[in-house]
Amino acid sequence: ANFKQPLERLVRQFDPEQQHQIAISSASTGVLYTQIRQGAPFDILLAADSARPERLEQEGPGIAGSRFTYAIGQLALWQPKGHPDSLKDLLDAPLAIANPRTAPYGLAAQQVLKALDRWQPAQQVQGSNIAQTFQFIHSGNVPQGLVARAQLIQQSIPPAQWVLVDPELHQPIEQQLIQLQRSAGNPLADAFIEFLHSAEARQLIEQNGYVPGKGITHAAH
Amino acid sequence: MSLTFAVQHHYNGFDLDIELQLETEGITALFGPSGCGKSTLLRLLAGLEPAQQGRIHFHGECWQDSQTGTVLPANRRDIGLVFQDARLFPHLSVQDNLSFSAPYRRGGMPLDASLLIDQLQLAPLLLQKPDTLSGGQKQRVALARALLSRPRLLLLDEPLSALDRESRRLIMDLIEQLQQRHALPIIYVTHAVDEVLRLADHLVCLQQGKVIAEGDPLQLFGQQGTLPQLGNRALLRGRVAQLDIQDRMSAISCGRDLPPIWIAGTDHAQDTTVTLSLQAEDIALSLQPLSGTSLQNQLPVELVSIDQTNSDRPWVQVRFGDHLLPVSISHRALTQLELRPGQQLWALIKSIAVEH
Amino acid sequence: MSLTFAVQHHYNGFDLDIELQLETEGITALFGPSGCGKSTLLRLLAGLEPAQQGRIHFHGECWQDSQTGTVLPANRRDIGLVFQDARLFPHLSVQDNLSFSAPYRRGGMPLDASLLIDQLQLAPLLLQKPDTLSGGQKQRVALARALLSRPRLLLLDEPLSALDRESRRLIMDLIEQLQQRHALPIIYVTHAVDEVLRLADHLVCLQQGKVIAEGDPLQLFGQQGTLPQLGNRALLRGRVAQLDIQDRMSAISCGRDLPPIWIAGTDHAQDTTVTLSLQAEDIALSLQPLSGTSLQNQLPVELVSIDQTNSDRPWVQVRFGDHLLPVSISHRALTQLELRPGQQLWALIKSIAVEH
Amino acid sequence: MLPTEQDLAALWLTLQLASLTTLILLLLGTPFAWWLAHTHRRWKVIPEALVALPLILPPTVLGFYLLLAFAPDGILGAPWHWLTGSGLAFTFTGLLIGSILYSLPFVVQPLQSGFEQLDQGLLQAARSLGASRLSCFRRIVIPLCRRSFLTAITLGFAHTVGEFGVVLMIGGNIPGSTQVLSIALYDHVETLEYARAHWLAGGLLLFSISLLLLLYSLNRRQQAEIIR
Amino acid sequence: MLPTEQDLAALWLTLQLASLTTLILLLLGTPFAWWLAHTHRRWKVIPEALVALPLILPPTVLGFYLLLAFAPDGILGAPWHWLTGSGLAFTFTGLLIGSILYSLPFVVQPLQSGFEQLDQGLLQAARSLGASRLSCFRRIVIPLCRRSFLTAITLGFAHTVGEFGVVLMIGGNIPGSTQVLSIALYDHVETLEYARAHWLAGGLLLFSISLLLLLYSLNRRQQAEIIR
Ligand SMILES: Nc1ncnc2c1ncn2[C@@H]1O[C@H](COP(=O)(O)OP(=O)(O)OP(=O)(O)O)[C@@H](O)[C@H]1O
Ligand SMILES: Nc1ncnc2c1ncn2[C@@H]1O[C@H](COP(=O)(O)OP(=O)(O)OP(=O)(O)O)[C@@H](O)[C@H]1O
Ligand SMILES: [Mg+2]
Ligand SMILES: [Mg+2]
Repeated sequence: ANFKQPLERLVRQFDPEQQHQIAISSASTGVLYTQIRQGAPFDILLAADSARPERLEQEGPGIAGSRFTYAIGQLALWQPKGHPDSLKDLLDAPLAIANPRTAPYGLAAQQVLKALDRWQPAQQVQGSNIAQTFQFIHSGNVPQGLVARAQLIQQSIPPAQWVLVDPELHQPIEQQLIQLQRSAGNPLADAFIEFLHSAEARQLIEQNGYVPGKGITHAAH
Repeated sequence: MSLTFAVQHHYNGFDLDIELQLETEGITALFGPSGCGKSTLLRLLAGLEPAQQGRIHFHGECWQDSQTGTVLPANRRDIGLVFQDARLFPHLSVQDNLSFSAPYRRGGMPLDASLLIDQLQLAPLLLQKPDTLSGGQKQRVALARALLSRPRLLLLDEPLSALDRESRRLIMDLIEQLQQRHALPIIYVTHAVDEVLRLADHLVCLQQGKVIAEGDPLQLFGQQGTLPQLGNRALLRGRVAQLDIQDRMSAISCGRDLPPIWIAGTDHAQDTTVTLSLQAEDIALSLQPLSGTSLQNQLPVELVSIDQTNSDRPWVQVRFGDHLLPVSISHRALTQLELRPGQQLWALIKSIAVEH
Repeated sequence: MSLTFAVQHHYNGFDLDIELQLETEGITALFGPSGCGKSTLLRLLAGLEPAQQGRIHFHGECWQDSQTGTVLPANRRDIGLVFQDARLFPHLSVQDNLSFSAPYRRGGMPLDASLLIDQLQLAPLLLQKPDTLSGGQKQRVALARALLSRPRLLLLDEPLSALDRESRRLIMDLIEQLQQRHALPIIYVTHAVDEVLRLADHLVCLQQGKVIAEGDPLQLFGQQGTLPQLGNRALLRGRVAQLDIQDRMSAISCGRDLPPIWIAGTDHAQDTTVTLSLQAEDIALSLQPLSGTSLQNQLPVELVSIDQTNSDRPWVQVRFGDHLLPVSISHRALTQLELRPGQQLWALIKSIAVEH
Repeated sequence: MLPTEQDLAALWLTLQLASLTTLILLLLGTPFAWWLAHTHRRWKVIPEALVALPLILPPTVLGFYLLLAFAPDGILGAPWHWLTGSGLAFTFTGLLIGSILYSLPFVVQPLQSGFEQLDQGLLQAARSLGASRLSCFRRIVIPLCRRSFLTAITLGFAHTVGEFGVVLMIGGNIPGSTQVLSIALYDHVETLEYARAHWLAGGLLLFSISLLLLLYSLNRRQQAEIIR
Repeated sequence: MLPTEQDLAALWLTLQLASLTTLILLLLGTPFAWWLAHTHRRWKVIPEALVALPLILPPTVLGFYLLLAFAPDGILGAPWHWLTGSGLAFTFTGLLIGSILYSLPFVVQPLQSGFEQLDQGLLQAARSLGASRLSCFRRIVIPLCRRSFLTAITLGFAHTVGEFGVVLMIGGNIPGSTQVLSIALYDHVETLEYARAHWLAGGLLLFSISLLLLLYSLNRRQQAEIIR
């Protein structure tokens, strides 16, 4: 879900005259995975993580080798009422993160906090996905939280209020896509994936607050 | 009508077991104390509750037969039922309650609605909702609703209980007319003796779910055996033998070589048969005929029996022709007149109610 | 009791406007045709519906006063109300219906429940649910429920309409006892003349929401003016002057230097006052005293007036002492006896109903 | 800010779904409720309890199980596939079935309680006047249980409009075919498009409240008639 | 496979939430429904319609707006903060308020229809026998509207148990304080831990159905008594 807007932009750029029928069905990656397992009529899955595309690849619905990282999410500490310079500025107050079990950003946040030895579940408010986490803070119910840089940019939050988290502190938040069996021999699908590799696409992804993926090569491990 | 049935029905604490052939045209009165099973019987006949055991046949068609397991649903029996509690439809105006049955095909005779509404004085109520009606108004609406449903058989469960004497008299006339004009068979549940006297062509006495007496009211009234309510009254049937227009009186002959009984009024045409009801309290006895009194009827009678079980008022039976009349007199009269069976006496009769 | 009220209430199509001071101890009968406003009046008195205009005071305490805007809620008025439709609680057994009011503090006299249950023959029904009761049974339960609620004022709305003669007689006795033993004031709505005769100490006649006559039944009965139902009967109040134990008869004297009237039975002790009800149809006239008849009462009377408006039965009034008796005789008797006002006659009275 | 074509499509789809669901539920639920209200079977408590079960599970989870049932080899999907040759999941029919199942209790239960409070004596009277079971139901039961039907309709309809967990799961949020308004709205919120979310929510509320107001005013008129 | 301690905590929390919500809803909803059933005000249709509104919005969206309202400067959060000094969001109280709001129609509407079908004559009789308004309600209205209350309770309770969109939003999934069963279940499905999902769902269903069966059997006994 969190990549929906960038995706819409990508689609618009890929197909300015809208001569093709490209429908975006957004939901949490878990839901989408379940649906695909049950034969949902999808051609390409842009997941929010790498785990579920891998599973799909192993379990069959995904076309082997079509998997690659189209974007890497970046975690940021956001304090609407402050101007943090680094994670040192974590307040001793409730902290909003995404649910580590369901959301990659949550997992990353967990890794970061553990690394900093600031892991205090009692003080954490978990959103079931990164969007909710953002809303917790945005609505003013939580003073701070670890959210996606993409969101901060999308909502044009003044840079003073947030600081990027050192990517070394957590596993990269790889968002992978995988082409599904259903799309076999669907030129449009192939074309779109081609397009995602293109420079302009990567640039647009960057503008939306993600680090563009490094291509198929990286996806191997 | 021919309504023949034999039904058994059991509630815990109450057993109903009734077998009847009602061949009579006209009005059959169901008479009996509270809780004797009158309403239950009507429910069974109407098919609102199938009898647990038994069969019901109306004009040859089978309404229920627990052998074959056939039960004709209530709405297919074309009966008109006036419930003891009116059971008007609360969401419908009086008007709509009355016309409720209009859409349905029914076997009976259609009546003139507007006329009936006038006769039952419902005109001012047509737009009211049932919950704004008085008890008697509800009852009248319920009656009208049943009558207008074109029934082939009318079941009335104490239809006049909530009405004043005037309305009751009016409605009894109405019911009788209906019965006669449309030959509509009616089963009429009541507690009131006067309604029985006024309406019943056939009388069925119930007690604790059983028939204890059944037949022509003339037979049932006046004999000690049956229900106490009926004992103190004799019904005589006779024909109008003579009309005295000037004095506005009619002579009723109750049998050849019997002197006529004079009644007030000349409403009944020559030779029509009427029923006279003589109450034991209204008859006095005299040793010789009297003159110079306003008593119009002095009947030669023979004393049949004297019954002194009732401490206060000894009970005397006298024979007038082959009619038995109950007479209730005082002990003192008994001793003064030295009454004994076989004696020839004159029965002084002041007032005579003419039932119909 | 002292229940004084002046209430106005309007429904579209009906206006009620009644002002009464009911000072009398005892039973006040509300008498009137269907739809005249009896139940409405009871609702207003009970406070189930506040009167749109007016005031109600009971024993000095104010139940309603539309000036000051005070309305005492129904449950604080300690009235016992028997509705025309029984309104038993369907989810409670008869037993629980009867004991419903037990938890509440009420001003009236507590009765012996088990005794009352026997008197009303409810014992076998205690465990039944209302929807399994017969009409009459419902009505009896409703009555018992109200009586057991320890009311200070009892409002009965046609409490006997669904009952047979025997039960009615029993319950009327019961009500009278209650009234006398506990001095429980009762307002009694009815259509039935016999209930009025039997019970009423005070009579209020309603018509279309207005009081058309009010007072002592003795005055109201027998005079032509009032309701037709009351016209054909005279009520005489007298005291028991003599008891004839042997013949089981009592002599009632209705005024000094008047011959006594003999009635059957010796139930009433010497010198107690009783009310006799003489029906016009039960009185005959004779030019001279008679002998050798079972007629026990031959009263010297003077003919007052003759009214021939009723075509069939001329209507004659005779004076017995200072009591006026209505007599209905035939045209023929009128001519035969050459009756005219002022004439001295003998009134032959066969049966006399003793009301109480 | 104008509604996007997508939003309108979603709105239209939602209305179709909600009305159809309510309609079918009334058709199925009424006889069922009637039976529940009048049978004296001991075991009737079991269907009674089962009716309420769909409520217990979180929508998404219910949807998840429905998805399994809808699978071509699932207990629902298999027969359906055999009948129609097509699948259930991610189709409008699938959504319909899901919504019906999920909104069942909102229709059955109010109706049942309405029917149980009904005065049987009136039905007897109607029968004795010649009304068949059916016209008895039409002319006595429905008007006297009007309010219960109203409740059933309101709850059933509103709940179908708002419900999205099930729909999201078995529908697959496919614009034009299974993306109903609730999901679109959900999307807007999830993707932080607040402006559009507000707009959509406002519109939805406005629309619904006017619908409800209409419904209730009609009912009130009726009622005013009934209670003099 | 045993339930994790977390699951149990969630179960316990869910029960608390559901029971409390139902209880409070009964306390608030009954008088409200009574008023709706008996007032003759023209404008009563407005509250009538408003009651149903929470249903219209998708739970998460409703939750989202609640979140805004709960904010320290929100229309609910501000006064609450002023009163208690603490926030509403991510607290049990917050959850409670959310659930109450969301389940309101399920309680109010069945009760209202029950009250409207009640025979006023019986209330008059009870009053005339000395029953105050209150004991009239206790001894006549409640037993006669038993089925409506049952419906209200069932729908209210079950819906609170299953509902999770709102809870997810305003609860913040804090184990032991706001993580209810529905969310745990959702998590399991979300994270593809099907085995545990099945187990939990099964348990939840089993538990609920036995609860409902108990409820209905009790009701049935009562009823059997009432209808001879
Ligand atoms: N459903 C029922 N369950 C149990 N007993 C019942 C049921 N219906 C009627 N009874 C009993 O059957 C008997 C007859 O009832 P029914 O209504 O027929 O009497 P009734 O003759 O109409 O009396 P009334 O003149 O008072 O109306 C009563 O004792 C009543 O208690
Ligand atoms: N709520 C109401 N709205 C309109 N009219 C009403 C209402 N209640 C009673 N009425 C009318 O008031 C009149 C008197 O009704 P009420 O019930 O007092 O008569 P009643 O004397 O008890 O008659 P009955 O002896 O038949 O019971 C009737 O004409 C009735 O239609
Ligand atoms: Mg009866
Ligand atoms: Mg009345």
